[in-house]
Amino acid sequence: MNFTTFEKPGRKSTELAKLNDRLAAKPAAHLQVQNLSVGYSIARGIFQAVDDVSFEVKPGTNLGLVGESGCGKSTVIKAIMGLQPDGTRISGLALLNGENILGLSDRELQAIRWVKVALITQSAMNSLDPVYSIGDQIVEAIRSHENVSNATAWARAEELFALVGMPAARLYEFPHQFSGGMRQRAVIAMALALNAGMLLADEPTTALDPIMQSQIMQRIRGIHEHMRRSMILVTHDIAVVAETCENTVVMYAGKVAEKGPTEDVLERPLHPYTMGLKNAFPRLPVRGEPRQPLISIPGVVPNLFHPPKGCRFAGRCPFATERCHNDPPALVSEGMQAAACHYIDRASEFREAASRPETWRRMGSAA
Amino acid sequence: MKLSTRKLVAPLALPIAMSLSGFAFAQDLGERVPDIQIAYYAADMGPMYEQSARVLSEEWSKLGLSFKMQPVQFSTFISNIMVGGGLEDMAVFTVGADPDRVDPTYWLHDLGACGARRNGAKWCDEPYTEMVRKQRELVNTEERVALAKQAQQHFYDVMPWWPATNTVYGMVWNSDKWENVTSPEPVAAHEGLIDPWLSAKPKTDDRWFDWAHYEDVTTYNPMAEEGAVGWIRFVYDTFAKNNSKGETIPWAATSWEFVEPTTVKITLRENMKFHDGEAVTADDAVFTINKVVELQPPAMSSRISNLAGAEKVDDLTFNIKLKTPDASFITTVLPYAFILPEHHWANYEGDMVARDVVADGVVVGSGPFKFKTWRVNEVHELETFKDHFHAPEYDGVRRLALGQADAIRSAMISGTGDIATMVLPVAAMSDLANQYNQLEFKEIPSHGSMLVWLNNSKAPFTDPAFRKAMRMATSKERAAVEGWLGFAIPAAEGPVPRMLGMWYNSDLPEIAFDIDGARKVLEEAGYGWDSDGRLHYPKK
Amino acid sequence: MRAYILRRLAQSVLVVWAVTTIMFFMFRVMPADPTAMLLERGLSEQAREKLLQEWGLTGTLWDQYIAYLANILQGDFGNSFLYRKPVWDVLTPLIINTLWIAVPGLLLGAALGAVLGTAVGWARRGGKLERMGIFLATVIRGVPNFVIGIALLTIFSSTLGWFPEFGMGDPGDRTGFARYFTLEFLHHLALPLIAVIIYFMPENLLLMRSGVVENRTEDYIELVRAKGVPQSRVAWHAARNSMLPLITWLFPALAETIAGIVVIEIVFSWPGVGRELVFAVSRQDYPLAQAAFFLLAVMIVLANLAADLVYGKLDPRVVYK
Amino acid sequence: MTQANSTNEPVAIKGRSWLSAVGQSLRLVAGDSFALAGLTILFAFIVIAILAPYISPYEPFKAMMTETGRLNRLSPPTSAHLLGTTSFGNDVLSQFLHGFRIALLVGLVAAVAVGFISTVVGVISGYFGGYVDDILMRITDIALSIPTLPFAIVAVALLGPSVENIILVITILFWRNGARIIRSAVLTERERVYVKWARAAGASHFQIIMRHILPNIVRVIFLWVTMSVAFAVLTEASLSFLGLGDPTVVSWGQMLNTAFSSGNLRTAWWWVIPPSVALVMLVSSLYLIGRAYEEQTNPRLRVRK
Repeated sequence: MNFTTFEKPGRKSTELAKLNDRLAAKPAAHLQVQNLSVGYSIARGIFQAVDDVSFEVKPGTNLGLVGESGCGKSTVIKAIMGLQPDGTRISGLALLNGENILGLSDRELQAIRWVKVALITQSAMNSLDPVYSIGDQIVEAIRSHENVSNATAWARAEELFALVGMPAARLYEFPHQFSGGMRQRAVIAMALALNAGMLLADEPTTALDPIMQSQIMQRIRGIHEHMRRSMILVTHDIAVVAETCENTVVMYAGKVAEKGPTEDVLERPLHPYTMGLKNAFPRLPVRGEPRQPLISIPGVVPNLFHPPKGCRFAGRCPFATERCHNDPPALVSEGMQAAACHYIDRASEFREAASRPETWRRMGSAA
Repeated sequence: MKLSTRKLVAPLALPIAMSLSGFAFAQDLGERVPDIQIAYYAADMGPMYEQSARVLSEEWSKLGLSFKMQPVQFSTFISNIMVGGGLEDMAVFTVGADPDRVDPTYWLHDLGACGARRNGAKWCDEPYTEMVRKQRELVNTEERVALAKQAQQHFYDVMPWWPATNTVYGMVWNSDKWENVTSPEPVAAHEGLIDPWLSAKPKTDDRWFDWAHYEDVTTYNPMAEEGAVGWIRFVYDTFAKNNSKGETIPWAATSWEFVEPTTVKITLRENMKFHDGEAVTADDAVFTINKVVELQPPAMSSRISNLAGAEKVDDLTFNIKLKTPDASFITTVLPYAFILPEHHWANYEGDMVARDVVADGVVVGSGPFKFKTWRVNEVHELETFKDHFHAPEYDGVRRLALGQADAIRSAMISGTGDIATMVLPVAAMSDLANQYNQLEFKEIPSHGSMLVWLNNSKAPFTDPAFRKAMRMATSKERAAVEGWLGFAIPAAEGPVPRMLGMWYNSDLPEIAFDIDGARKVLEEAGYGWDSDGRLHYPKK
Repeated sequence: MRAYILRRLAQSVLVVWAVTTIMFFMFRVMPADPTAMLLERGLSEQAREKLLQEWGLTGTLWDQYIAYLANILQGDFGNSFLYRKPVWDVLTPLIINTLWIAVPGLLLGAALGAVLGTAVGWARRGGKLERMGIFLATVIRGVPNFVIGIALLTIFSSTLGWFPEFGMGDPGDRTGFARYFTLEFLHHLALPLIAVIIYFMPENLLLMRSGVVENRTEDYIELVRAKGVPQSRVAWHAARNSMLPLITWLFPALAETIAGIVVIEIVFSWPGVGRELVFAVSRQDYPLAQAAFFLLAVMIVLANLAADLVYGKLDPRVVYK
Repeated sequence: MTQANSTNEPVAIKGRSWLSAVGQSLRLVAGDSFALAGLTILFAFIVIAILAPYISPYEPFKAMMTETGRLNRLSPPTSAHLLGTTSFGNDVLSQFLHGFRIALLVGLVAAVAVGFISTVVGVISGYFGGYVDDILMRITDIALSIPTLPFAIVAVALLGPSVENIILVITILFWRNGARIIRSAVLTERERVYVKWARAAGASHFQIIMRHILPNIVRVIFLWVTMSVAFAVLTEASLSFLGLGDPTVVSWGQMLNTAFSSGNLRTAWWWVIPPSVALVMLVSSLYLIGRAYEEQTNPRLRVRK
């Protein structure tokens, strides 16, 4: 099927080989996000979507960014890519291999986007241009940054398609001819086009059915292991994080609630929100233990026009005290882990209580 | 939001009514005279008609009348009102200054005789009709003039309708480039005339005479041509031409005489040639006339209806036979009838009237110009035919079909156009000449007339007193000044325009514009006014 | 695909028939008389009858209609009353003249509108460029085309003298097709062409801008931006997608505008088919007016058909059923 | 908008009030500064139109005479004639002011008629679907294939040039586009859950149309009527400019036609500029209103907040 490379050996294929070598030589990126705040300024005031968020992605590692919808996870990703809408106020730093990439102009970003940071978008359903073939769109990404012939770029696209398990012939097809899962794979293939040091996967599986979700996640994990790129995986599915990511950042209402090595964060959460999130996802029953019920966190994420003045989770936290409602907690480290809770010291007590459904139910009826 | 201008009830009417005659009580009077419709040429013919009708009705409404303005498109007006008998109440409209209307027959007979096709005023007076029919047959000019004047007197006494103004045409030309641009008065500067077309002389090397005009000529086949004197009379010679003195002068024919009341002997000019070099002979003339009589081309019907045929006498002489004696033949037919080259037409097998002569390459006449090019709706070019006996002193004439007045004006200013004669309002021509040194303007007073028609078969117009009052309240002066911007002359009495010279009966006493007098006439006839100042019929 | 085209063609034929019928009856119930001009000159009653017969205006309306349809099916639209020759002989050169201002004018207007519309649509929301762009486009869209023509003539011909004031060429004997390739012709063409462009551009601009604004927030645009391609390339993606709805509007609008160009032709004394239509109507030359009208209607129908097909070409999602 | 969407319950039961729908439309328009400018101009024009007969110094067709008894033709602006006179000696200002009446009369009456017919056709076609829809849409197709201005020229020549006929012709011409647009809006509304509930609850077609469909497509109708006013004004102006206007009244197009046909277009600026500018202002302000309205009601065009 690989007729492009088959038909045109010689110069073209050497060009491809050179391109592949060049791309393969790219190191994985190191990303440090420091005190990132993102606010949308509109008539009614400032909507603080992300507030003082810091985290780090070490080269070749995979960071999970979790939280409910509306917690600012995607905003963080957009800010790093420079995709925030006009009129957004951003402060803080995002150091990519030591260089800040926040607040750069579109022109300056041209040298970074896709070359150093690539994006696997949230809804693959709509994120491909409907009027161009998939192949053209991948080629566009390659040729915007690498001075190679169309044929070479196309050959590279075929390789990428092979990598995500799709037949090369389908490059000629248009997005509407693809199923959701195929589109997602195409988007992944596109993200890999330039072997960027940093991959940002923004809820890559949200729109898919569970079987497809796990297939895609497997694909991402495989690629991650194979290529050792740095990666941020945004998801609201804590199980995905558990399986995929070395580190985890839990976000709530625009702030970091908790962060640390995934194992630590999920095994011994320090923040009641993390505990709640954990409860809300199904787990395979562990032999010998009683089957864990699914418990959702009552209430909704607070309106960020008028964020609560204390802990943002206080309104939904079964353990909240007067202090929680009044003073915003600082991020407190405990070993590799850190959490923004006044009562980190009582974490194990909370964990115990949080695993009981009535703890949350009481909260729900109180609210 | 009722449109206030639609009904013109003069606010002046009331106080005048009160002061002059007081007002009668309603029980002393008959019905109120109903609203009167005034039909006039709609704006497609220019705003003069609208303005004139408005001004005239403003004065008439001082008699206590109300008017409804009814603009009618030209073609509708002609087919419905002029010949269709569809005149409701009144009409204000014009008839053009065609060259053949220098003969009184059109004015006396066509517009006024019982059953005449253009008698839209629906007036029928047997003795009058008898007179105007008779005058036409009188070959003796003196007798004819006397009878025509008598008919005018009769018409004046009855006053079925009357002319309000005589139109003043105009022409504006580039006097830097052209001289001897003579006036065709009293005829509008129709193409095909000697004045100013053939007499103009170039002052510069630009020896093409560019006529900035409105519309295209639609055919070069004279049998299909509608106009009376149209453009193609430049290409095809006629037997005679009417000059600016109103005389019919020799052209392709050098002389004519009535050898019998129904036979006219015509002698052709010597050494005439068609554009292809063939000689013009009596054979061509006879062929053309007989063909026309045989085919009866509809477009020509009005002038050829009285033709019976022609016969050759010798190479340059032939006789035209008429069906009935017709004194107007000389002025109306000889300057109209043309000569076709027999050698191009005799063997044509299709419908001659529909022949596309341009496509066939047979735009061949003997006229002062040869056909050169025609770009549809854009420009026509005729080249001077140097061998013609009256060839102009320039190289050719162009007709620019500009389609709108503004472009005609621009053409005159920029020098692209050398002469403009119609379409551009006369006032605008005069303005132009005042503004630009190189442009000169000449007024062409004509016999074209704006007529006031009344429906003579309907009350109140059946009443002579009412007609008289309306006549007295007709402000010819205002119509000329406000309607025609001064480019019209208040018309004289009677149906025949003063410009027709000897045919005009100058003994008819002038009726002055007099609203008070008009009201008196009405009052004496038993009419009266109600408290609103509205005119009522006399009590029965 | 073929079945679809056939069905659409059948529909188009139906529509053309209906419009033709409407026009036929409209012209026949006109109160005006095509013989009026002759009547004023004294056409006799018999001659008038003869003329009406020759023009196919005698017999019942129904007979006339059937005869008319039968002739049209044979491509015969009759002879012009005035020009006394087949209407197409009269119209063909005029159609060419009209196309000279219409086609380049409309294409340039559409292209310029698309480019400027993309620029305005891509500008910062609420920014100066966007606001000025929208304002100017909306105001220019509100200028009647004869006012555009008058303004252009007054400024560029009368005052500055840069362009000729009327017509399609200087008077002269240049005829035939070659005249279209002279400098003189282009000089005359400039102003009417600009008028058509100004007349046609704003609506394109506004539609394109709406499309781009709608598309620029779509997810796929975000991905294109993320790919780090140049801004112009990103805007192109938005523009390319905005063109789809524009196409459905553009083609019928083209046809409609050609029909509306009559005013521009009159102002500039351009010897086109629209101007002739107005003359023909005022001179009761039914066959000519009917044929011109038929032509315009067919053009609109074909434009709609073309819009459908081109849309299919541009949008891979469309499947003809 | 958000409120209307988040409270589906009451909408389903009561339907929406007409008044609130219209009020909301106006509020939306007033939120845009361009549209506000447009509304202000429109309002000012309406006021002038109403006052025209009282504030115009002369009768529009009255011929002005000079002291020497000559016609006061083509006078540039003077204190007696603020906008000068025409070539017929008419006062330009008076004609100009009367022109407001005709423009708005034609525009508003035609637009209301267009709005009514489009709505009736669009709603019937969209709501009932099936054969009715097919037939109505084929008729619309045919109407859509009629070239606008040429048809208007022929039709006015046929019917005679009067304000009433011009309005009639404009109505005949512009209902077709509106019917299409309204029909597609109705198609969307018809599929809404609350319409289905209402039908299930036994509401009559008439009730459903009046309570659920119409109030929700008011914005589409409003938009189309606004645009129709502009189209009508433009069409009347074009016809008048071509000499097919009602000669018994003064309209701007006709003023321009008179200037044009008397060859004074490029010299008598005082005669040409006022009607041109007024036409542009009126039509543009309508377009500005329409555009702002479209922008405010189309969620995809709104500035993201």
